[in-house]
Amino acid sequence: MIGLIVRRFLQLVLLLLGISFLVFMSMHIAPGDPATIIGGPTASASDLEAIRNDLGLDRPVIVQYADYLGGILQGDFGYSFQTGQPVTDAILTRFPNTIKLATASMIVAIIIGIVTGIVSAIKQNSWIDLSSTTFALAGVSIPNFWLGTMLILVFAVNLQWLPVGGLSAPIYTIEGMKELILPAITLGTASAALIARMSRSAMLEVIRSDYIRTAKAKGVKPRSLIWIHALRNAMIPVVTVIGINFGGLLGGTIITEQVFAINGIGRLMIDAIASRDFPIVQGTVLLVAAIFVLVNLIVDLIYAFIDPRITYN
Amino acid sequence: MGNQQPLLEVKDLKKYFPIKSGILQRTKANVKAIENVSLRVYEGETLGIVGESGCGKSTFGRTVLGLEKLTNGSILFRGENIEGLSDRKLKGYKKDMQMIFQDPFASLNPRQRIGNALEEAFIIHTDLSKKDREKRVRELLVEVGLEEEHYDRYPHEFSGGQRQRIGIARAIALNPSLIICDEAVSALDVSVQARIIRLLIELQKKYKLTYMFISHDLGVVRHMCNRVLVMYLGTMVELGSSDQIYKNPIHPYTRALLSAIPRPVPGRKKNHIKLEGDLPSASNYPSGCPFHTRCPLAQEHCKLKVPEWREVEEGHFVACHEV
Amino acid sequence: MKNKNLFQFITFLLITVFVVVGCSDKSSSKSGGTSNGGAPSELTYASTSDAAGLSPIDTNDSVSSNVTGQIYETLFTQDPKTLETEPLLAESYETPDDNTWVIKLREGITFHDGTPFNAEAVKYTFEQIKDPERAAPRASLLAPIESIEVKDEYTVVLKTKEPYGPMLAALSHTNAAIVSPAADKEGDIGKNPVGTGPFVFEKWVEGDHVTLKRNEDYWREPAELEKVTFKVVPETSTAISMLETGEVQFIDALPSDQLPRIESIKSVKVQKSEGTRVSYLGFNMEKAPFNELEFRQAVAYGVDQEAYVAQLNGLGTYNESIIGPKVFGYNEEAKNEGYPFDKEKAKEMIKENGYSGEKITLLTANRDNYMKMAEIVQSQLTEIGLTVEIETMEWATFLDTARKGNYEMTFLGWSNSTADGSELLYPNLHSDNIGSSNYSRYKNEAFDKLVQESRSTVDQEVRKEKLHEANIMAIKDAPWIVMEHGTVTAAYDKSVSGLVVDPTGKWSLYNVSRK
Amino acid sequence: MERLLQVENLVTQYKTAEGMFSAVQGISFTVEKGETLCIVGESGSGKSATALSIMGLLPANGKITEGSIRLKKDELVGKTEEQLQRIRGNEISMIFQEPMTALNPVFTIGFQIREPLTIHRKMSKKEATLVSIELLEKVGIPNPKEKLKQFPHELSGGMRQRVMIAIALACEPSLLIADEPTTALDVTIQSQILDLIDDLKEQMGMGVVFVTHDMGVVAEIADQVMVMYAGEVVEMGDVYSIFNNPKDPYTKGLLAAVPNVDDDSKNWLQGVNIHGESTASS
Amino acid sequence: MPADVAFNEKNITPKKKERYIVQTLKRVLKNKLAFIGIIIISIQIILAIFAPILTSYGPYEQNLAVTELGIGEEGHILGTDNYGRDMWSRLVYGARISLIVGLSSVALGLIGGLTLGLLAGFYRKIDGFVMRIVDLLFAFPGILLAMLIIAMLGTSLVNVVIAISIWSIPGCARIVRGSVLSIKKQEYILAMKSLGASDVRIMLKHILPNCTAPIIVFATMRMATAILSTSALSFLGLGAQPPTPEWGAMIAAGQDFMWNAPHMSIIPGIAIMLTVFAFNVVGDGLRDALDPNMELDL
Repeated sequence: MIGLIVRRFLQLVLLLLGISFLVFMSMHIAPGDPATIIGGPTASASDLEAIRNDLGLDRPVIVQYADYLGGILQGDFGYSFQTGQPVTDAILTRFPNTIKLATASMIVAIIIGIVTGIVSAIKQNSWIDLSSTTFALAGVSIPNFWLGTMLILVFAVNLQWLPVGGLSAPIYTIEGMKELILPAITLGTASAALIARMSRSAMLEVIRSDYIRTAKAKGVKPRSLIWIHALRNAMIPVVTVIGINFGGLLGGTIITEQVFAINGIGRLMIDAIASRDFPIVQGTVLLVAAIFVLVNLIVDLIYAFIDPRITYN
Repeated sequence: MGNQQPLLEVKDLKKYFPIKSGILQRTKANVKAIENVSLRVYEGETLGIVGESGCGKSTFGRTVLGLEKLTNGSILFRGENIEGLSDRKLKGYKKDMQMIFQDPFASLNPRQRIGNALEEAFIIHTDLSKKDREKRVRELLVEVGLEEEHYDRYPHEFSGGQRQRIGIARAIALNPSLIICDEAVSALDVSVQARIIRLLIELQKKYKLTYMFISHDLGVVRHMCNRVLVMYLGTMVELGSSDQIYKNPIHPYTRALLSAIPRPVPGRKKNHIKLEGDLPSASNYPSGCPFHTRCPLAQEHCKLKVPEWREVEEGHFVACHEV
Repeated sequence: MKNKNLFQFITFLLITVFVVVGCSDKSSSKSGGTSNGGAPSELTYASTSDAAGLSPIDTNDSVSSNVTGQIYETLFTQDPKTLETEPLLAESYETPDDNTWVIKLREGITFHDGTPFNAEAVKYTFEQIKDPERAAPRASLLAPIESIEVKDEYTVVLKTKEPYGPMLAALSHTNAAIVSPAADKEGDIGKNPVGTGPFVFEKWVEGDHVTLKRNEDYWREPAELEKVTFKVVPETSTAISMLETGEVQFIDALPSDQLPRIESIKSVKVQKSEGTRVSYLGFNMEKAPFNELEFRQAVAYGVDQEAYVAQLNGLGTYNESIIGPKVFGYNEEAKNEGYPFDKEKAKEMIKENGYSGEKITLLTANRDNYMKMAEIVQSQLTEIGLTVEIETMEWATFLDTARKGNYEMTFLGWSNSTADGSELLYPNLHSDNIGSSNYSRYKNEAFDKLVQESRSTVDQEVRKEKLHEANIMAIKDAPWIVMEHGTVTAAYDKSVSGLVVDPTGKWSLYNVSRK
Repeated sequence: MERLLQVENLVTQYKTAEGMFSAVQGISFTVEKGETLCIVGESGSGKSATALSIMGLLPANGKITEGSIRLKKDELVGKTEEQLQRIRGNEISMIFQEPMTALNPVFTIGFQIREPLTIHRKMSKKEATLVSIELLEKVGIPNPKEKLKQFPHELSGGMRQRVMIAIALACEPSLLIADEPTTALDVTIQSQILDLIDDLKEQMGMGVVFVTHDMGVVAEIADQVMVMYAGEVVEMGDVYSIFNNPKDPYTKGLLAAVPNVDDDSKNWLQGVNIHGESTASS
Repeated sequence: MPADVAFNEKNITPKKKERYIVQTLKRVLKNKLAFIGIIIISIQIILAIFAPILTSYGPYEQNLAVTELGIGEEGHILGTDNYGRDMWSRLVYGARISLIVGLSSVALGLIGGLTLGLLAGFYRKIDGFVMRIVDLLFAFPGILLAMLIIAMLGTSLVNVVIAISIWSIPGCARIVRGSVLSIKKQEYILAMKSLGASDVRIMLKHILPNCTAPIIVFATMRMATAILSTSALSFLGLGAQPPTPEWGAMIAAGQDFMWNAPHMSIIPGIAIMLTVFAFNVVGDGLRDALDPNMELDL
């Protein structure tokens, strides 16, 4: 187990190195000069020169990259071109919001997804199955920016049950939870739908398996048949889907945070890309990649917990 | 038979599968699939290789055919070492050695008409025109007991026995001298099994084929093979003519194996030789004689020393300290 | 044992379900009762992006200015309605000669950190703006100033090489606000701003909101509002929803497309007034056939700006003059000096001069109303016989591309933050600025001379003449075809009063109160 | 002898894409207490469908459409799922062909073997554990205490089949159904398992329905033999009459097709026609 | 000998079975949802092909006199947008764009994914290396990857296609590799190797055709994702640019008119939903028909 964790961390370092290089180069190749954005339309040529010099953008790209890597080794991820704030600070102020949002959505997705998936597998071809399958398919088919706007219009503007946007109250307060509901649903729907589909097919496969027949031959009651004998086996592929889907979820935060005015990593990232704030882009992309890898490591560990056949050594 | 040049000679063959682990994925241990196997196969004979699952008999067949890279040892075909040959020369040998596989359902490409599947051999090894190839394939189909019209069918349209016939057709297409049958009839119902074996024997007579017949079914091997090799955990246990092995088994494993076979004779007194426990896992290879963990005759020295391969009567070899 | 763990896991899942379900129940039953918004002495404003920083020296964007404008003050200010310059931190000024400005400062004012406001502070601030090391984005504002001298504690003397006409307008600019030298030297005023204004900085959660509180020791009467929040809401439609539910009380720069919705909200008041912003269709004067007057005239005749303005739901007005009605230097005469919409004439000119079927790429940034202009102009120009393709770019790429002159025709706008005509014509059309802010790469010596004179004359009447002359010249020459003159807008909750948006889009919360 | 199982005129049908297909076409047989009935036939003969019909474990597309199955005096056809649950694992038990897949991979051996005891005998976990250890000993598993904590994948195929037998016998059923329980095993292991089943049958006085395609196995274990072909019984009788004096040509063919290890006259293949197999009907 | 007679008497004369494709199609059509999906896709294809015949206004044809007309007003079946352009016409031409964008990005992604997956699955030696590259691509959330690519290449529909196809590569590569690994173990591949067939021949003639089932399913599902992603990028201002009648861009533009002209965003919204739904159900149906146990972890 520890071997796995150590190996994954080594891989993570290499992966991040690769990503940082790719992102660094692509941002420098990309048209659009950070200095023109900072200077604005009015800046004169010499103003821009001064800004470029100030940001160190007048040096060769490879020197800049080496410098950047050197900084990282000392825990320095650079400073935002736009605000001059340290990248670590900029990320840390926004990170809790994204984590809140992603976790809440994942919980929504897992609970809704697994329950509907399993229920529709048990009642295969019934109207429950048909309607939850349709729900699942509709869930993955709705563009989530559209869903977000619709939810705001219905629940926040018309019914006024929930706030329109922002995440400002602490999570443990009722206000804090209320703020999270609409964004979590917006972001979680697609994942819920995916998990539901996966749970359904995994469950159907497990139900047809030999060991379930064995359990029936033992006289096990249908309820424990499903919730004890089948569930854990069916969860094995579902957990994988959850892990892989987490990347999509992180991507989804970009749009959800935009729509719900949540001050998170996704929005930081899109703003940084738009304003060519290279250090912030670098920092956020690395963070997101690291989270993705870590989540999948956790998934692998959960995997070993669910499935005794898997051992990591 | 003894003095003639063998068609195939295998010397000290070893095949290990590495187990990788640790942070850098270094090879930590090996699964010993084949440990020091040497034997000769003579033109026109049928050599049976028997043993239980995990004894390395299938790996042996695949290694001889070059489907698996050998770890150590050499394979000589008509006296020439195959190892290290150029691709082109190797291709020539491949033409001369063919294989029939166990699973008639898995051994045919499900997306390919069987006519085209059979033509592959000619495309790879000959310059025949499309028309000639088709003609040959139709002949082959009839040869193995199918019909010419089957040319355009897909594998799923055939029964297991018919598919195995297609497998045989593919194996004989290029007039090879050696055919390795890897559990070729094990997946078939008994009635079909018998007919496929009959077909194999007829073809052997007609084309002077040499068979290496790998099977766990000792009954079939008895009726099919001239000589039989018994394998256990990748090693050779006993080798002899069919009669020597079946009528006068020497090695305790061979005896236990033969005694365990259910005979279709009701009321026969059961005198199964009980073997202790299960096959040790191949990664946890026993020291000394690999059979000592289950052997009823095992002594202390069996655990330490690998038994010698010795000839107990003409053409009858055995590896055991105790007999 | 593994089974035990599984049960625990399931129990955990179930508890989470109940918690979530339970909470959503509670919240839905309760939320009807809670009133949104804060106490009447608080105000929340929503903007689409976050401030880049809170130092007037180091920023140059309107979002930052909105915040810094409440914290810092300038020497002079412009009346939001008449745009006349009035002293603010200054008490009075004299101009003993055309190149000298003697400014008398108000006494007894302290910065929020308790340090006194005096001539040294002014000198320090202005020198920082001019310091190339600091790379202040609006250094150009004070570029003509050669030296800043402290005459006494409350008198500062500015000397210029040449007479600088728009001096007072420049000194009224938000980016010329006076900062506390102590605070700037010791810390980062971009994060912890210290000014003399009616509001004191309290907290900035980057990317989310900035809060200010009332300056109780303000040198005038303290403001009415106790607390002000600047909230970031990137999607305008979300911001409008929040305005409707009362989560924010004030938004500005309303998009024309959303105006009907905002106007339909009962609890919201909308303010619209003429602004200084001018939007235009600009030609790249270095490329053929865009450098040919006939071509530009034909395009000018072919564009029906009225049709475009009609799409703006009452925001924006059309006027052929480049210098807009709210900008210093405007003269009514310029209104009809351009090329009015005349489709037939345009067609004719296109045909006569052999431009028929000319393929044009219309570079457009995908923000503001530029896409709308592009879509409408594309269809209008197609009708007069040109083939127009729209090339869209995001802002960053657009700025870079346009600055380098890699385009044929494009749309841009100029929000004139000092409402002075020189501040429009010099950066945008003077040949000094080709390669930077003169995107059209317009070069006309006579025009340059007029603009230069308008800058180096202190006599405002003379300046006005020069600007008018230059304006007419540019209109005739048509490096730009005016699309619209902007309208400044704000929408706020009915409880808000005293809010005035000036033609440059600036507003102060000093006089704002809530009922 | 008490009549343990009586099957009369059993018809089992499967719903397939091509319509209804009768896997079992009106068969009847009986099993007495302490007797082993072997159902023998080639693939597709309906022997497994018969076994599953008795257990009430037909797949969703399968259904008993006619006939009766009586256990002692209890009619099983038409019982509700709930009633069947009380019988399964208790009165009738079953072991399957694939020991590799028939055990739930994510639960310990202990959990799986305790289950029938806690369900049918209402035992506490502690009691059940003690009984489980006894059971594992009975089926010849060394170190039963440790084995309880292990997972199926940690055992060999033979061991797993022993565990399956222990599970099946936990509640001392009166009827054991074994569906090709040794087909997937090596011969040396097969002989161990066959002996085990035979011994336990003697000890517990169960009736056994043993489904197989291997005539050798039949000869070793059967008291009564039922030969099936295409869903019908072609011949039924005691083991000696079937082997020594087969009446039906199919039975004869089946016997002739089995290669005898002890027979060195090479005439096994003499009567076999080389050509002609049926085409797959799937 | 009687035994043989017995075995042969029930022989069925071999009859020719239906083609694999026909069988699969029949099975797909039995699935009600998939049937609906096929109908929706067919309608979309018809709309896309016959767009000029089916519309009486051009998709770019503005008429500022009749802006924001509601559904059915003044001869506009689905009303007009804020420039007075006919919504029906834009919707129909939008179908073209969706299909072209979806097809081309999926096709490009497949080419990349297939190549990588085949090589990685077939040659153990480069497997690790290729899969690390795939992991690298995977570690980017798709939309972020697309945003970076578009920032680099510029905003245009062509670049959206490129971005989405790159985003499809890792998923496709994994699926193909998985299939290759399992097919490689099949005996017919061994049979081909023992015949002496070359690697290229084995890969292209024997492995590739047997990966088609998961690839077809992946491609179908991916069509859905591609259309959805295009619209998300358009929403962020990075996708299709006005006046292109791309549905996502239409929603984004229409959101500003939610109050006075809700049809402007709801109509393309429904169009996207239906299309994506259709591709998803057809993908599901195909998977069920081809191989219910197919591993598609995306």
